[in-house]
Amino acid sequence: MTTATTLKLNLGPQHPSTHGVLRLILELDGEKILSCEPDIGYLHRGMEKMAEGLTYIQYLPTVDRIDYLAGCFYSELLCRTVEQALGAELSEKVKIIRVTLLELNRIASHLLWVGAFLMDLGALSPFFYAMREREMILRYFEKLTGQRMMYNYFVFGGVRKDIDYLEDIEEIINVLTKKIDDYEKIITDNPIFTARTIGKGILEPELAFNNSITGVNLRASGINYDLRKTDRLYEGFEFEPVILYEKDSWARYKARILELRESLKIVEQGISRLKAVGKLDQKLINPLTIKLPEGEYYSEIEAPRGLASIYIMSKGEDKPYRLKWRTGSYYAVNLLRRLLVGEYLNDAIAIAGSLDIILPEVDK
Amino acid sequence: MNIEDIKNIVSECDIEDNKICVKSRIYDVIKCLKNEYSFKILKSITAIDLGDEIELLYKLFSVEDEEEALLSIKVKAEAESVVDLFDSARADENEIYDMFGIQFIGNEDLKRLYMPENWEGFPLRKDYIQDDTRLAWNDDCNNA
Amino acid sequence: MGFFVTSIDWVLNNARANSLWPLTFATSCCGIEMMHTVASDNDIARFGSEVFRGSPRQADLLICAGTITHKMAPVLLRLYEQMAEPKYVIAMGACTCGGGMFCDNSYSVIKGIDKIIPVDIYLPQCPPKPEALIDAVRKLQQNIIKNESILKRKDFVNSHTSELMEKGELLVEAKL
Amino acid sequence: MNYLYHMYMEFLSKYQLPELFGNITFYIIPFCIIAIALLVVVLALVLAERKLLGWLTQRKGPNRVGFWGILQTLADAFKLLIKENITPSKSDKFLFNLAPILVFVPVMTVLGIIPYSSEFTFVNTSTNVILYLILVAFPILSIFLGGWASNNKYSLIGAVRGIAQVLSYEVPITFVVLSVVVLANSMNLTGITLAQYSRFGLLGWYFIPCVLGFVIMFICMLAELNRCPFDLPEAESELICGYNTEYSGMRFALFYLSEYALLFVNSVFISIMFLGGYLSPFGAYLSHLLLGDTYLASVLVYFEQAFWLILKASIIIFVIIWIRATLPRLASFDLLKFSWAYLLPLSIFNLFIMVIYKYLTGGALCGLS
Repeated sequence: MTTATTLKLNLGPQHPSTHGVLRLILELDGEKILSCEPDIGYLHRGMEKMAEGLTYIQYLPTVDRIDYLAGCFYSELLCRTVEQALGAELSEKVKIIRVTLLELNRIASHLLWVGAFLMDLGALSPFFYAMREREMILRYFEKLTGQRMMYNYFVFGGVRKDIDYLEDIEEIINVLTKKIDDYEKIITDNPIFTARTIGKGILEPELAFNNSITGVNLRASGINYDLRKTDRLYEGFEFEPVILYEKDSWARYKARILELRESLKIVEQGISRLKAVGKLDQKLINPLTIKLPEGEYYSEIEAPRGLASIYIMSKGEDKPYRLKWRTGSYYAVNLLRRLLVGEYLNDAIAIAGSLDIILPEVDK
Repeated sequence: MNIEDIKNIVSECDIEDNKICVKSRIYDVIKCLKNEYSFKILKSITAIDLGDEIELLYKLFSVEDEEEALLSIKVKAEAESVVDLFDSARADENEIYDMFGIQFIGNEDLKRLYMPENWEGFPLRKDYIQDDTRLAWNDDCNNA
Repeated sequence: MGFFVTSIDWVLNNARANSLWPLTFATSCCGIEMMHTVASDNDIARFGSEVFRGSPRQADLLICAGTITHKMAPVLLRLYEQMAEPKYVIAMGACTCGGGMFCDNSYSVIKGIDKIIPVDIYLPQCPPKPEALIDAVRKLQQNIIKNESILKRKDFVNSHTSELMEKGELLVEAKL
Repeated sequence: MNYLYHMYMEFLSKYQLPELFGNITFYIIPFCIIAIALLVVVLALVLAERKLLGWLTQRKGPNRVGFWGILQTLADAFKLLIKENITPSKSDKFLFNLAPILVFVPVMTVLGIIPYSSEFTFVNTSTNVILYLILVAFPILSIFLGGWASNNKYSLIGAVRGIAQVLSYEVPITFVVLSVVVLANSMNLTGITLAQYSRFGLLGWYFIPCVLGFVIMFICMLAELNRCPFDLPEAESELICGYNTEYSGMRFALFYLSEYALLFVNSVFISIMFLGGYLSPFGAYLSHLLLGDTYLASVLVYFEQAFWLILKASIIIFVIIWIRATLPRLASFDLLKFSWAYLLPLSIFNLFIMVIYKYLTGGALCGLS
């Protein structure tokens, strides 16, 4: 007869709150978690190997799928690396268009997170409200690029076509500014919400550094590290990186809400600047003849889920010799191993949700 | 960051572009960088298959000085693990083990990560043949 | 006899068709569009399909939303087997229909879920819009109302599996 | 009930049917009425919940089956009936099959002791408040049985959560019910209803003196029903479906049915305890006011009483659904702490206050009754 006193619980890969196909193998004592072992790879599509067999322009459309909530960021990374390698300069308008769309995409991504996080906590309506606003942004993207999620809008040297329908973005800004207040009204001070998030899942800066956590999660632990501040693309835009010092799930929630507002500000600036500059003039790189000179190229960007970076090693051919993506969520999953130990099961779900893990980014 | 300090640890060390190439004892170098120069974040470990050997790139980052350090080491089939120093290395090393088949000495729980347990071959190696004949349903076809 | 069967069929088929409870099974991009289909603007609840069940035992419809990889395939098969009859499958997205953009260059993506489980409705696009998913659900409903009968159900199920068996394409869980 | 019995017997004797036949059918017919009414109520409740949730989240809700979607839940019920019943091979098969039936029986029984109108109570014992408390706590045992017999870890965790939750929230309920019993001087549901009668209608109802008890009772009711924010035993985002994860088809339908039937029963009970049961909120009944002292009015008044009761229950149910659309779920530790640390002392305090109030005023606001 066995006298096992712990329970092994297999959470996922098909589970409503793992946001995709994450699998957590939990060891429980009652409902207390003794150990947590993430198992990933259920969505591994071999993006890095694919790059070695495709030319740059062939590879560009697939890049959006690395992070389906904020595909723009990854196209931007690839475009930027190729542009830097070939020494192409972006025109002023292209830069503004890119920043505007990136931030709009970040808003869409954070909105989904707000809904999904509250869904994890058991609240129903915020999900629907957030999705309603997200739908507006997706509709706009569809109008502009023809696709709701995989835009394939940034190309080497510029954008596919001139930006249009600026009044739609203005409406999005107007609506969202009011709606974010509404979210805060029903969520932020809700006693059940605060009881479930304040003091839960505390991420000390040391632990965050050790686990290579970046992005909003790091900033909610009081570290001022926002790549956008040093990014040359964001030159001329005024915004404040959101820094909170509470370190818990609530801070991560609040930081994302504040970041939504900051992003709205950037989009607003982008629109006023877009109106000022004239027609789009850009010098596209001929995609059929792209050959990166031999060498190694590296660039990074502040994606919604932390630092995203790309590494390309080229041997002077039209295909990369090796291409490596670094994504934020991948390290967040690894952090669960440390963060969930000692928590109760339903807190664990909330903590895992608050880190904003998205599986295609983890599995690539 | 002072290159002399690193040279004290490993004598064979040279700088290409902005990359510090070492031949051995990567663990000690990274430990030194972490403890004495506050490189607290290991942004990523990248592996590149160069044909006969595999290059590992360690990208370290210091938040206080906003400074980056890029370390490179070329290995055959085994490498030193830095799991003791950085938790995040556990994920990176596991990924490299899965994709390139490199054993990290000191990392206890290396396992297939992205691929199923019984998968053969290491996909990101250059000699990996991408054929479907080993997959279950194609086996059936061949037998029939 | 025939009259009774048809009238019973009519009632049962309509009940089945109008109460397709989907399984929350979203692997990637298409899952987000599936969420949008539930959300306010598209509202799949109008067709009675908003009751997303977490447990496969209670679900009728497996909307396979997103890429299926070799590691995921046994899970998908098990989920399908855990579902209670009658069960239907919508292959949502190009990846599930035939590999999509990962068809030729990826080593780990399964080129179409019909190699693993029988599929009722194929819905390509990458990813399909919510309207397209609603359309797929409507098509499935019409299919159920028109073509199903309590007398034929067993053959219908068997034909799916035997066809795949003949081709030798049915993925056996133990083998991978 | 005696009045109805005599009328029924007279009706039978007209057609020369034996008395024995009457004695048997008199108790079977109401049971059938209850069973059918229960099904209708549950179907309506599920539809109402889906429609209301749709409305609260800016959607339309089901609207394709039948006019305005009213047949939607009927379609669901039919589908669940004809769906395959799976018994997992590693489950305890006997208990697994027993649990859905056991969960359903007490819910059906408890419907018999509710006074729908002054002449329509099937089982009228002098202490049916206690009977009610016992019967309503019973389904949790079957939930535990089902969760344990499924041999599924999620079911087990859900079931254990359910037991812990109901155990801790039963205690404050008992104290609140005790305070109402003290106020009404009766342990009979009809007695409690009648004790709330006053010329000024709703001013005599017990939610006015006993507002604290009303709130406690409402909160505990949410917990006992496993409704949001206390829906831990079937927390969708944590435990897939909680205790009924392994159930499919008809057996799942029984769980579903009893859940919503319990929702109805509990709302009715709280209306009886605090909102005057079948009493009219205006003091006098509308049918008496409109039709005077006629025979038609004396018949209609029974239906009117049932209508008031259902209306009060519906308002309670609406609030419950509204809460579901608004609040997140409590953490399991906070849930237990909330009951033992706050609700239990408060309910004892409430009982204390009510005893003093009763001693000082004699049960009602001065001179109201």
